[in-house]
Amino acid sequence: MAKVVNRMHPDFATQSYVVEAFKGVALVTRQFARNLFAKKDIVTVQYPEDRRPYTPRFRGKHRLMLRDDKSVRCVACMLCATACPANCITIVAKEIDDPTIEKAPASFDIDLLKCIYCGFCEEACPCDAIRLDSGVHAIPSFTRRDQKAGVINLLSLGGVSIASQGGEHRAHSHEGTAHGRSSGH
Amino acid sequence: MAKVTVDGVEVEVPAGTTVLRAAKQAGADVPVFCYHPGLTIPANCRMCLVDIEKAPKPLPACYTEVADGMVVRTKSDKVKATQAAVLEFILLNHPVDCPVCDQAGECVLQEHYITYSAKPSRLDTDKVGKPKAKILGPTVILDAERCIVCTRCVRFCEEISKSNELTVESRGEHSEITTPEGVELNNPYSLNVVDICPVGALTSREFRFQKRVWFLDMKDSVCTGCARGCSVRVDSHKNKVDRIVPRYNPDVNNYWMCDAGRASMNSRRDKALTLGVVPGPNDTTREAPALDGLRAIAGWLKESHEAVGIALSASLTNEDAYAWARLAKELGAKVYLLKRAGWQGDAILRQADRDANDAGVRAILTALTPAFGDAKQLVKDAPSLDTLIVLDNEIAPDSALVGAIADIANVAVLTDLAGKLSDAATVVVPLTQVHAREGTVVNFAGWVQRIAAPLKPAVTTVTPIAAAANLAHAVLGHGEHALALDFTEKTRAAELFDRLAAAVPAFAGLSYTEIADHGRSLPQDGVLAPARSHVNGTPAWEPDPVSPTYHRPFHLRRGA
Amino acid sequence: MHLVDNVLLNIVLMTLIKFAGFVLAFVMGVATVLTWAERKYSAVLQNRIGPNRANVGNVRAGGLLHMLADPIKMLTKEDFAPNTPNPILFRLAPLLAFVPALLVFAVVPFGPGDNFQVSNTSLGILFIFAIGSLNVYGSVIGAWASNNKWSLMGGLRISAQMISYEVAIGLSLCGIFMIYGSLDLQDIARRQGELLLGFIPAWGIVLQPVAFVLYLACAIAENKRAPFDVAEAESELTAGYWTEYSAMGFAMFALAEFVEVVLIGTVGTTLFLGGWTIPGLHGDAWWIVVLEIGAFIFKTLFLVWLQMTIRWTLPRFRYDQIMRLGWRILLPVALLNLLVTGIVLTFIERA
Amino acid sequence: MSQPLIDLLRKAKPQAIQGSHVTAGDQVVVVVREHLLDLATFLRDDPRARFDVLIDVTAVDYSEFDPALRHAVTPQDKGDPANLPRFEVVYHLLSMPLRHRIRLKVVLTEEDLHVPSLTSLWISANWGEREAWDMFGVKFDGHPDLRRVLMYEEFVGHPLRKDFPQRGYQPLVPMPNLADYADNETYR
Amino acid sequence: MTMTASQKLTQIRAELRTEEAEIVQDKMIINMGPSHPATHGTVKFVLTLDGETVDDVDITIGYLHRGFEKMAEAGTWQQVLPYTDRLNYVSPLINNVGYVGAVEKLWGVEITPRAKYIRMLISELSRMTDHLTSIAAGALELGGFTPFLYGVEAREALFPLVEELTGARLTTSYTRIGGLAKDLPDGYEAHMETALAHVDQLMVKVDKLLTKNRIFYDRMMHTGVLSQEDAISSGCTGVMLRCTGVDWDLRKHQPYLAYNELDFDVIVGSRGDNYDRYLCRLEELGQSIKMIRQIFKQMPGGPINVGDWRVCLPPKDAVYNSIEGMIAHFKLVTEGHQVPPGETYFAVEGGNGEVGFHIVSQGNGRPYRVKVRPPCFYAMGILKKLIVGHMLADIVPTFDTLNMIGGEVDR
Repeated sequence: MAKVVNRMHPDFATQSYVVEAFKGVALVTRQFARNLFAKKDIVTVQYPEDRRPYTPRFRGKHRLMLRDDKSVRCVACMLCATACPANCITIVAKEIDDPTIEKAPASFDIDLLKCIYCGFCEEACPCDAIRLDSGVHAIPSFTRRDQKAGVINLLSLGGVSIASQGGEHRAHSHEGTAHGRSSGH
Repeated sequence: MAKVTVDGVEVEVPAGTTVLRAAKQAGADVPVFCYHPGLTIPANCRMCLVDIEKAPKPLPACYTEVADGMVVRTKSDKVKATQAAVLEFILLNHPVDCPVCDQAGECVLQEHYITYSAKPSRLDTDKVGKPKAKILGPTVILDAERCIVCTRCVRFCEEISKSNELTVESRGEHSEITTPEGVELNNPYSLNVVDICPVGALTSREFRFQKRVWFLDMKDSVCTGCARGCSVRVDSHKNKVDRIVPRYNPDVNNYWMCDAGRASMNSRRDKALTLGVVPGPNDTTREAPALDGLRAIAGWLKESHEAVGIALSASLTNEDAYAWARLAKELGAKVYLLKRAGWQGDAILRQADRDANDAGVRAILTALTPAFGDAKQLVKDAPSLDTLIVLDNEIAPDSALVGAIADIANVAVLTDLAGKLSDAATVVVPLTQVHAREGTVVNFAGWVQRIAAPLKPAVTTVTPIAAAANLAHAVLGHGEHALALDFTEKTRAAELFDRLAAAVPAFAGLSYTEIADHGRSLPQDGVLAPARSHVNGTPAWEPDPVSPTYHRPFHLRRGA
Repeated sequence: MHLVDNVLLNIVLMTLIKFAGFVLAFVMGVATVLTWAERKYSAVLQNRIGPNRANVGNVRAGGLLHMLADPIKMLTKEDFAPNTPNPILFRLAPLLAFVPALLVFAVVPFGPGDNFQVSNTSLGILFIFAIGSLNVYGSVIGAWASNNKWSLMGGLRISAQMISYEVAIGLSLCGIFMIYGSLDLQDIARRQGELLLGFIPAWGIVLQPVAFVLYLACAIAENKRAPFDVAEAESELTAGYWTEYSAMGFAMFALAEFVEVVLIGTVGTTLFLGGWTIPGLHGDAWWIVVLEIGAFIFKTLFLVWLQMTIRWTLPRFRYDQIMRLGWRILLPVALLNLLVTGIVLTFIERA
Repeated sequence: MSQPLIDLLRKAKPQAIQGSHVTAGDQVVVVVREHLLDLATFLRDDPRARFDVLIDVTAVDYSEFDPALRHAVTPQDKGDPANLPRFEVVYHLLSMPLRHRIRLKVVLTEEDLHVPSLTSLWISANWGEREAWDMFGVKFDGHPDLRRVLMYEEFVGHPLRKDFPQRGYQPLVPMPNLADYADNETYR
Repeated sequence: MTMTASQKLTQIRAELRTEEAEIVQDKMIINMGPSHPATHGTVKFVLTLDGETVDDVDITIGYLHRGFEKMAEAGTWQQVLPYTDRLNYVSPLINNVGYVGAVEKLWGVEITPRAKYIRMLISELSRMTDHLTSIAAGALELGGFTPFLYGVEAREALFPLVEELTGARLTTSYTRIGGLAKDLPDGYEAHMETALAHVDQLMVKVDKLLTKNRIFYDRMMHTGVLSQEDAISSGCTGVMLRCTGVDWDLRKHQPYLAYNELDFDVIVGSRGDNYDRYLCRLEELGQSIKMIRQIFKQMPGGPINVGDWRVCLPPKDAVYNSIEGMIAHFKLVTEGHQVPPGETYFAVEGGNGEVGFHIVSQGNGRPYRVKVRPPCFYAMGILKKLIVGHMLADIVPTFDTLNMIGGEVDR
């Protein structure tokens, strides 16, 4: 059953203005005194000097991850560019010699001005190559061009991802070739 | 005839039909990998196993022939379990390669897995390793790990190209497609193995890593590489053609297409002219957009259009040829039909005549300007000509012709590619590149097809139709001559074709819309053959069930 | 304290010194500090820190430098003027608001004797009313000259509101005059130094508590501060009569408001809180005088604080509710207060 | 699937119904335009229906919809849904007392794009229909104030039609001439 | 003879001046908005004022129109999700829930019990931020800056929780078709409890400063009175409807997710004025706090996503290490969710009322049509009735308690 709100019926005290005004003054004065002497409730964060810690899930600036041999994890599969609702990712693929990897990005550009930080690229990445967990939030610049983040820029925040991939987890059990693929039969 | 019940639907098919075709006729999709309607049937992938009543085990639908009263179930639990098991088996040794595999997005393995299994892996051992990125020949690269050994490519090389380069080596899970020692996959049709490969084992070296297929805009068009006029699909993205693949058309090219055709279409994309040449002051020349060139030509013609020659290429579309023939008629110009240099034809698809529309242009000229000459005639007439306009200079680089042209005072070449003739010309007008021009062409056998325009034209270029209209307007003015031309700069090819069909007896009765995607035959002796329906259920009319356009049009599966 | 014999010089010099000491140093000082204090105070009671970014070198001084930074900013900003048919009035309006607010202080006694009053006149309170009511012209003219509908509406509201509350404020103070029998503020202040029954200070607030509340309400309304700030109600009229003002024009209006806050404090102190008197402390000793001036300042600041707190506590009235409050509640109560005062006084006199 | 409302309508207003089905738990009725007002009034007032709220009015442009799949959204008693015309106006009704919902649809051709307005029955039809007019160009006969609501008056075209491009530019709105305003009674 | 523009202007001014004497009786037409302090969001009231009284008003919305529905047709089903964040941008999570709920309804996907509970949790969390915004902004617009900041501080106590869960304060994009992006983080319940206590404490202060204050209730009571009849007929939902005494809450009366497993009250008013709406919101905050505590108590375990890889992306481990997971992942990302052809309408109880999504699918990876039924849109339709005849200043509280959110109305 619905609950009807308790509508106040004004009595003389409330109608006289003075009583409630006095109560209000008392409340804010108490709050003032409390904050002045105890600094208990002040919530302001002095932004550039102090920063509220970002949560681990915070979606900040993108970063590209590295393999444990310090090569770029990205293989230019373009799933991030496909999943991106803002079409801010532009990748050009190139062929590399390593037949176990075959493919790498020749260029990887993110237009940070278009990006909406939805995290879909991170979710779409099948290689754990792009992540938004850098915790970098404000990325100011003086020109639009500076807002185009390329591979070098994105790697600068990077880290090594040890997520196993492809047949990697079998590589440990299978000696010899990288990615655990034996070369013959 | 035999009556078959497939999933409760009863169909009547001729005796000897396979269950697969009967199922298709009944509207049931049976997944396949190895089956290709243009090749022999090995039944080795087991994907098409269906449940046939009274049969103890599921049978391969592609190979089993129907019997009267046969009851087939393609969606029973047994079939589903079998399909899932086959997929699991196939995927056992498949590498986790989708991110680096070009086939991803149009991969039948992906498609079938998600449709018929979508179950997690139970594998806890190693996958079998095989060579990756193995170069098979100048055009094709092999990733043996991805191969599911359907042997489509092997059969293609045996049965179609008859070059027998490919073979299967070893057995069981170690089976591997390979070439014999010292042989490389190098035949004029080699890229077809890439098209028919259901997975990403065989990929094109040229297209490799250029684009992800789901970005591509796909348009049906026609190859203009030779007089065969293969039906193709042009895949482009961001106003750039990325690849050409054959499109099934039983009346022209079946499932196939030659490598040179793909290359001839592809090679145009980087070289297309955007700026032409016009004479500047003091014997200089400068680069100029199309309208400047047309203005210069109009200047000549306004001075005099007595001794004017107009040379048309036999590769032009019907509409372009029609527009220029009309212009020539109004100007009273002499018309010449020039040919490209031929090449070595073969018995499969390639025609020795490289002009895509020789039959069409000839028919139009015969109707409109019956007194047209050929290249030899042009050489002969050259001294008497003041002005020569050449449309499309991809014609035979004949030294006699080049020399003859040098004697003519005013030579203009309208082209989308620079060539020997344009080098000799005073004025070069950049034509809109081929992939941005619509039109129709007639192949050597009289089959009319539509060319699509997947790309956007460069603003500095002009289409032949617009160029003709522009010149007519400038030279002949607004008067009755201009009105006599039944087109303007804005006329689309579709409109013009219908007028052409009314004006040229050889095209009588055709209409642009009815040509549709697979084309129509020119009327034979004044009789128009009925248009063939896309889906009429006859076995002969059967696209490759593994081609990406077979299941659902790709652009419908994902937002364009 | 007769420093100079020449009477004329005495008067002029003393007036100037007193003016400088009281009005410029104290009133303007407090008003300036208020620009900072109000922001800081409201911040702290709202669980914020408040302005603290203005700095010289690395010295921030808790934001005190904003008192310096704000005028500099105001002086250097573009003084935008709308396309108005009356540019002269537009420029004049802030002055009209600011100057009367300062003039009023001429008659406020901030210590014992004539030396601590710029000008002693026996009609002090009437002078305050007379000059104080000129204030309305500044706002109304500013509103009208802005050539802006929202400003105009603010101006209309303000004129009605200020005139209405003039009546109530006048009547609310009549009780004080009746009790102390004088219009001379110095006199009234001195009378409040007495003790009733030996321990209760004879302050106006004790003798006329209702009048004090009325006075405070009316005075805040006169000053157009929250909760009576309908004339500049941000959410309704954008910024009302000062919408179009920027730079120093805006600063003058704002400063006038702060000066009036001090004014309400000083007048309220003089009339209701015993002025400079300290209960039970009399004498001419210099330390007593200093204490008394200190008491005056303290009481003024208390009232200033009270106004500030009210401003940050209460929401805003609606325009018609203000008028209703003024005419239907404050005015009758003031009259009633007068009646009761009169009756009581008559009885006391009889007795 | 239970379909009490469809059954009710089929019995009470058979001539008004062009088709009906239950999809994803929603009861859908395709209404003949001429009977829309009648049917809506019935739905609002009948004690078995009591649709006191018109929750939403919108339209859909089916011009790019696969005709072969049209039956999934627009049921038809007679004829093939694949041949249905381009536009549909969709009404969502809610009955708070009986706690049920229904969807009404009216199929319209582009040339004849108008339906009777329901503003006489529900206030919410006013803005809802204005939006449908704005976005699709559906005219509502008898609407008291059929103006654009989301776009500005000078906007050209109806943006949610499928043939309206995703990208493009609108002509700039010219600066109003002050003289026009001076002559205009409203803007004095 | 042609006049220059300035000559013409001078002439017009002169004419106007001569007419000034005669037009004293005229009403004033004034534009309130689109950029006016009270029109948070951007909306324009073209007011005809008779003194301070509103004689007539024309409400113009659309200043924040971004073509949500048109854009939704361009992407995949999943790519619509970030757009829904930007509908009602003070309670984005409810929009997320509503949108994926509609897709799941059309697809016939039944999500896991845990996902249901987490979706309820985020809905209530968002409802609180929504109501807090309305209450706080209302106080601000009536000149009460202190209660505004207390209210915003309370909201601020909740946003870090949203961030902790979703990775963003406002652009959450948290739900997924068939489940959720991520499970609850560790220690979430404890953080939530701290925040709720903080909110509770602040709301007591706001309550003390406002509810019984005569200045406040004088402005709220008997202004913006909406009759029950009008509220129903105009399609008002949520607080706008309940303030008139109509007992209707989708969570109670057409329960979705697992709301029927929760114990809570529907809060209704009695008069339908601004004061009732304010009180309803205040009371619903309390209900939401209560519900969140219940949700944590009853939270079931298990997965958050349905196991079907055609609906939900496979777990990352499967994607990285098995071809099966990789294929499923690829298919879903490149082709989008293959929602079967058809259409449906699904509504949730948003901060302001019924947030409905009418979606049409063509059976491919992208929506054919997505129509949002924004609660404020229809409430804005009745707003004219609430403000005509009242004073200019009454627009402010009325417009506030209606709680129009530009992103949602204009889409």
